Amino acid sequence: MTSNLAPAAAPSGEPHIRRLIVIWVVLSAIGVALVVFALGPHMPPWTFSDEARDQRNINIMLAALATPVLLAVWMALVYSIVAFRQRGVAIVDGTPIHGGGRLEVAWIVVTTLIVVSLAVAGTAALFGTTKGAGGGQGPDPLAVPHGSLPPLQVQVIGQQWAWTFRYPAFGGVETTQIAIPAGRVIALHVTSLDVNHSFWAIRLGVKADAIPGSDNVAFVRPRRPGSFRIRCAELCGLWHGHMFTTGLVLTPAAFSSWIRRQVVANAAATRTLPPYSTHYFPEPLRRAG
Amino acid sequence: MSDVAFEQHAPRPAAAPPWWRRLIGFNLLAASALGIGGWFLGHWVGTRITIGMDSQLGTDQNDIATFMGFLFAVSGWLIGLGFLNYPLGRMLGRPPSLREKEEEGPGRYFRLCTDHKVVGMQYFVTILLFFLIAGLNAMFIRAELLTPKEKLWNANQYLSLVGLHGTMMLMMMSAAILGPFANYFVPIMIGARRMAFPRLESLSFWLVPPAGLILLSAVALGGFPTGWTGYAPLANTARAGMDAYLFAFALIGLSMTIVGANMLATVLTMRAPGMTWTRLPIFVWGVICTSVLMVLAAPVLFATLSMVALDRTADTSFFLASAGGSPFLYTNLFWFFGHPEVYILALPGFGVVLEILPVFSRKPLWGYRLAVAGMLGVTLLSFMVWQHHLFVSGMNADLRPFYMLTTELISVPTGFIFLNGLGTLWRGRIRFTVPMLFAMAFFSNFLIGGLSGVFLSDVPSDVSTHGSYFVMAHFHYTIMGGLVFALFAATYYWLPKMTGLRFNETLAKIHFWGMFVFFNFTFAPLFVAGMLGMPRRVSVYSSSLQGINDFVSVSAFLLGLSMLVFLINLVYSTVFARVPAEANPWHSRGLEFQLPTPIPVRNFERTPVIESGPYEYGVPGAPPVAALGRPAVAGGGGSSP
Amino acid sequence: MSSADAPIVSPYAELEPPEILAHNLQVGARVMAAAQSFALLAFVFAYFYLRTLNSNGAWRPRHVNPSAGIGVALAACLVLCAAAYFVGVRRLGDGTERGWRIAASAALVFGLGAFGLIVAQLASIEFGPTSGGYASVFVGWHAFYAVNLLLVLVWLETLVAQSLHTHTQHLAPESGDVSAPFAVMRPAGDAFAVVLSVAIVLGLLGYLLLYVV
Amino acid sequence: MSRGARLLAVAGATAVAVALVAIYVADFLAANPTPLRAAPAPRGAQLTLQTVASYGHDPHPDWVSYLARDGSGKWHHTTIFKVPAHALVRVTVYQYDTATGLRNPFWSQVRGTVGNTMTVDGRTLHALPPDDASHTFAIPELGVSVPLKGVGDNAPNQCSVAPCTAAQAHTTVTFTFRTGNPGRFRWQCFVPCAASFVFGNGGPMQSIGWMDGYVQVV
Repeated sequence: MTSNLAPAAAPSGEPHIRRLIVIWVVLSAIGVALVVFALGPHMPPWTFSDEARDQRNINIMLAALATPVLLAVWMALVYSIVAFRQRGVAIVDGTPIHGGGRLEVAWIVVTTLIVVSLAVAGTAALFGTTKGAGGGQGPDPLAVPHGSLPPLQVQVIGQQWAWTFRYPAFGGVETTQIAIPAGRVIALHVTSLDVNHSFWAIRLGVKADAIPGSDNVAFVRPRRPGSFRIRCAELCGLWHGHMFTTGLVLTPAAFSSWIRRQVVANAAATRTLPPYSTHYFPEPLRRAG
Repeated sequence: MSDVAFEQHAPRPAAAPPWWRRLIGFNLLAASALGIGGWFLGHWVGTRITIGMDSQLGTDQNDIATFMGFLFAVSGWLIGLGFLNYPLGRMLGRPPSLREKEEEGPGRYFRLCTDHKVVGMQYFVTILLFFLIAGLNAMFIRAELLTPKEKLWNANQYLSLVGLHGTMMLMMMSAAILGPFANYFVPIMIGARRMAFPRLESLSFWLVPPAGLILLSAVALGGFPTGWTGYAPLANTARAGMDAYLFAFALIGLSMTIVGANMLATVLTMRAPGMTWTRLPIFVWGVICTSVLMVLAAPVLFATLSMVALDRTADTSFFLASAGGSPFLYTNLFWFFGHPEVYILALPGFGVVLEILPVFSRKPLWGYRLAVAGMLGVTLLSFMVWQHHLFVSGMNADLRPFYMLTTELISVPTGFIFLNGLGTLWRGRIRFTVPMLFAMAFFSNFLIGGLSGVFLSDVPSDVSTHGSYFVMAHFHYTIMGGLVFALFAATYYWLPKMTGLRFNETLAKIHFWGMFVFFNFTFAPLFVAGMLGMPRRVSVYSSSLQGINDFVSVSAFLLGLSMLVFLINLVYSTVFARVPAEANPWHSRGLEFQLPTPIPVRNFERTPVIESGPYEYGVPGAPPVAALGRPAVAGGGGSSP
Repeated sequence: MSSADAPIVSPYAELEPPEILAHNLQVGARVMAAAQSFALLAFVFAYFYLRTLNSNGAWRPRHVNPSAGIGVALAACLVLCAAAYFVGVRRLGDGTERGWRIAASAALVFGLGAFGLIVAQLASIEFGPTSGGYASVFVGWHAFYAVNLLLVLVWLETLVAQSLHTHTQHLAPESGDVSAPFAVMRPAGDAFAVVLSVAIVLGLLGYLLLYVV
Repeated sequence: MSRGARLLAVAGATAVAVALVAIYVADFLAANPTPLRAAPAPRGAQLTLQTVASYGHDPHPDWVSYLARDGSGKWHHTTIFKVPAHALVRVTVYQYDTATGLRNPFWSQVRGTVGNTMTVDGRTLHALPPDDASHTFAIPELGVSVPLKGVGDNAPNQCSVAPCTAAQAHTTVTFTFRTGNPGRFRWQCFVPCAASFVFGNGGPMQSIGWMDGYVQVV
């Protein structure tokens, strides 16, 4: 695209800069439009939950902002390569510019403004309606997201190498599968029984590390029924790659009947479980024999 | 020791000793023998002293014996190389001396040698070797990922591959540029005859081979499952291969601390007259910043790994939550080292490319002060961002905006480097030499790496990308796309000066284009894989991602082939073709290129007086960097202040 | 100093000029002191982190009480080591070789005493490292600090040995510049003072944290 | 050096490098226990296993381990089993190890077997007291999870060297599960049974060939 401009390399810098800016503005406009309108609707992690939607919006925003920056550097690089290339064996000196001055100041000001505004946007998303954008927040979350019902507490227990789930509101029943009702704020309390794991449900927009002895809370509000994939995202030993399962988002009515079935089916195990707690310090502590 | 000092300039005895006689002494041979013997002795001692110890019973895995074995092996290795002779002599009151260690002949490459140029070459070969081993492991990883289920290697072997690749790369790449090129060229660039602490310099190198070999020994000890991050408490429960990881990485931490201290002292004190801070080559600034990070971060790594080692051997509970410890302690300490480590990898790359761009643009470095400010800014900020690795770990939720801000702020000083690079190219006379191609590719790659880093620094975006292939692609773009491209730029730029031999340019260009194209083909799709939900370090993934992964694997193999091209070129150019290189093949103003090839042992015949900056290309009336007078000859006189 | 064209007579001519060596030592000592303090501060961080967290209530069970007597003796040894050394450095400045040698040797003895006390403490504690976070930090700190102290003392011993050597060196006729070694002695002593004082301050910090508060 | 000598040296170095890589691949990367095919049985296959408290042989004489029996009655130290697809797999486990107890008592319930039951020494059970469990046999991707009752701590004639014999103290657990499509599934034990390792989770618990393995449905 720029190759036809190369022969016009002028001794003064002005036409180069003007040309470069025009190319950049045109390409950036196209690029940003493509990112927002073509890529945006398909941008992971999609819109299955409020949290995923927040993350998707931030991803689109970052991609849209990154595009002009990427193009600016690439275009300047490509333009310089094409326009200022020295062919042949002759060693000719370039224009001795030492730099400094207004361009440096402008660059510093602009980049600082961009990154500070990014941090502000990210912070705003953290404190926005989802209160934490689906990430694990430790035992003291920023705030509880608003909902018509209080959050449904579900405990996620990582262990080598499986996920299990406990529902304190339903007699502390523990299951191998997770199901949650749509449209309600769920408080996931993530913990571990042995080493570090990380609970990652990409469609839900949730990632929270499971750390032994720690209660890591992540909020999520799924928007519609469906299923989601859970994977472990922190290396946890031999079967780390196999620590995946599928979870369900059900309508409230379907959830009620599902959890009732689970209570019955797991009754034998539930009787033996320790009382519900936000974290466990399981025996044997060390060097089991 | 002091008496042999006077014999240095005595003529060599006419009758050379028989060849086998020269193999006896403090050299690699003795070091290997004592190292291997030390392993067995240490293991035996460790087994003896642990008899009756509860903690080591019934595991078939005596961690104390393993550590003792490693400790004795490294001690034997260093004794065999003669590292104890001098300090012991000094402890007995012998005077300081440097005499016996700077010599000629190929034998010096295989023993303790205090010539910084020899250490540079030793580093280059060693780092290259371990780089190739680690790269081969990457090929095996990609071979497994051709299929979405475990097929070639089982889960344990796969994790060990991941750990070996990651740890080996991190260990070796930490010194990839500082080891070979800073050791070789920093003293020359600042007009010094040697480093501030030549013996420590040699020690910093000779710790690297045992570290690499000990890490490889993890294979014989069952591998280790933790990847390069070595997260506790998984590390507490892991098999004996973990001990190898801990010991090897700690050795590298030690080596890094020594390198950093040595470089700092050298640059601060040994600069030639007239070498003001604003005339310092930008590469040296990169080395200074890296050294600061090394000196402050690597000891924390050493202490952290010691804690894990204590947990594994002495049954402490630093990282066991049920026994009063905390896994967060590990993650915080590790990333306090780990994030500066990232810049330990990146900053020398900045230095190299900014050093090379002016030479092949025939222009002064654009915004020298800005570049220095950028590197210093990165250095400072890099200690304040580590918790962005823990955004979703359950850290204090209120801290996240602060670390989000600091992390994003670090892109401001990093951005300076881009402005410097582009400003230097602008209206230059750009020559497409191989080093220049690598340097320009650095900018393209590192740009993508940096911009993807912004996603990871933003908490909401990090929730979906943390721990995924997105992160993996991100840091390969910064480390491989950044550091390794800079490493090859430096190799093509400086190796002709170091060896006195030219590279075959056709093969070099094939290497570059293969590497550039297939590097991008390999890692760009992995951003997508990560975004779509593929976690790191798994050998089982969704079958819908197989297309992406197969494409990536094939590209990775071709990327590996491009490395083979480099290797072939290296062997061909240095063993077979042996075309001599000119003293200044690039018409560079750099002080190192004003010296004859090969560079004499004492570098400069007399201390140079620096009269101008190194990048004054096209500046009317700019004098040469230094007036060197008549060509220096080897073995010329002592110091003149 | 020999000029570029003069024949080499002294082993010291192979080294950099004394002022550069001195400067090297100063910078190197400060850098190594920084590295040393970062390594030890990792344990201080562990102390505060685990103490604040008190995971599972297991920071410090009741029976975890190291011997306070050894602790006091250890702190005293460290203080005396530093004090003796600083007296010695003063003498070095005066040029009083004898005073320096005595004081530096005393510092060495006190340092070795501190090392011995650490070993005695580790051998005599009645709790194991398994007894919670405090016990872990206690064992870890003492082991790590002991090794660090030993390396520092190796340097001190070298200085003492070197100062004994310089005395004999005055008698050596073959060196063109006999004052060179002692010219190096003074900056070496000053440089080591930095490393030693950082090590002692950290040792006292460890004493405060592990025995007092 | 002459050109030929240089060529020879480079060729030699290359050969050494290739040989080292080949050893690395063969002896480490591709090293696996030999897969064992389950004995054919009506409507499926019969898999006979035993667990032993300490294997008793190199490389890890003190490690706890599973063993498997082939059709001829010989015991093999392997944890990779081949079973037919779309079939009933009847598993018999001779349990020679004592109880350790489950970390997560949830796994004390039998899941994923036919009827969600198992038999322990002939008695049909749905669950086990969590503290009685010595190991579990779990294939999470097939939903199978069976706790295995340990022998009493004071039982006479305990086995300490594999393979254990019928005369030694043991419990016998049987259960049946149904396989689906072909594939390779991991199986593991959920009891922290690795003696002397922190949390009981190290060593054999993280090693294929001991307490972990694959079920290959073919």
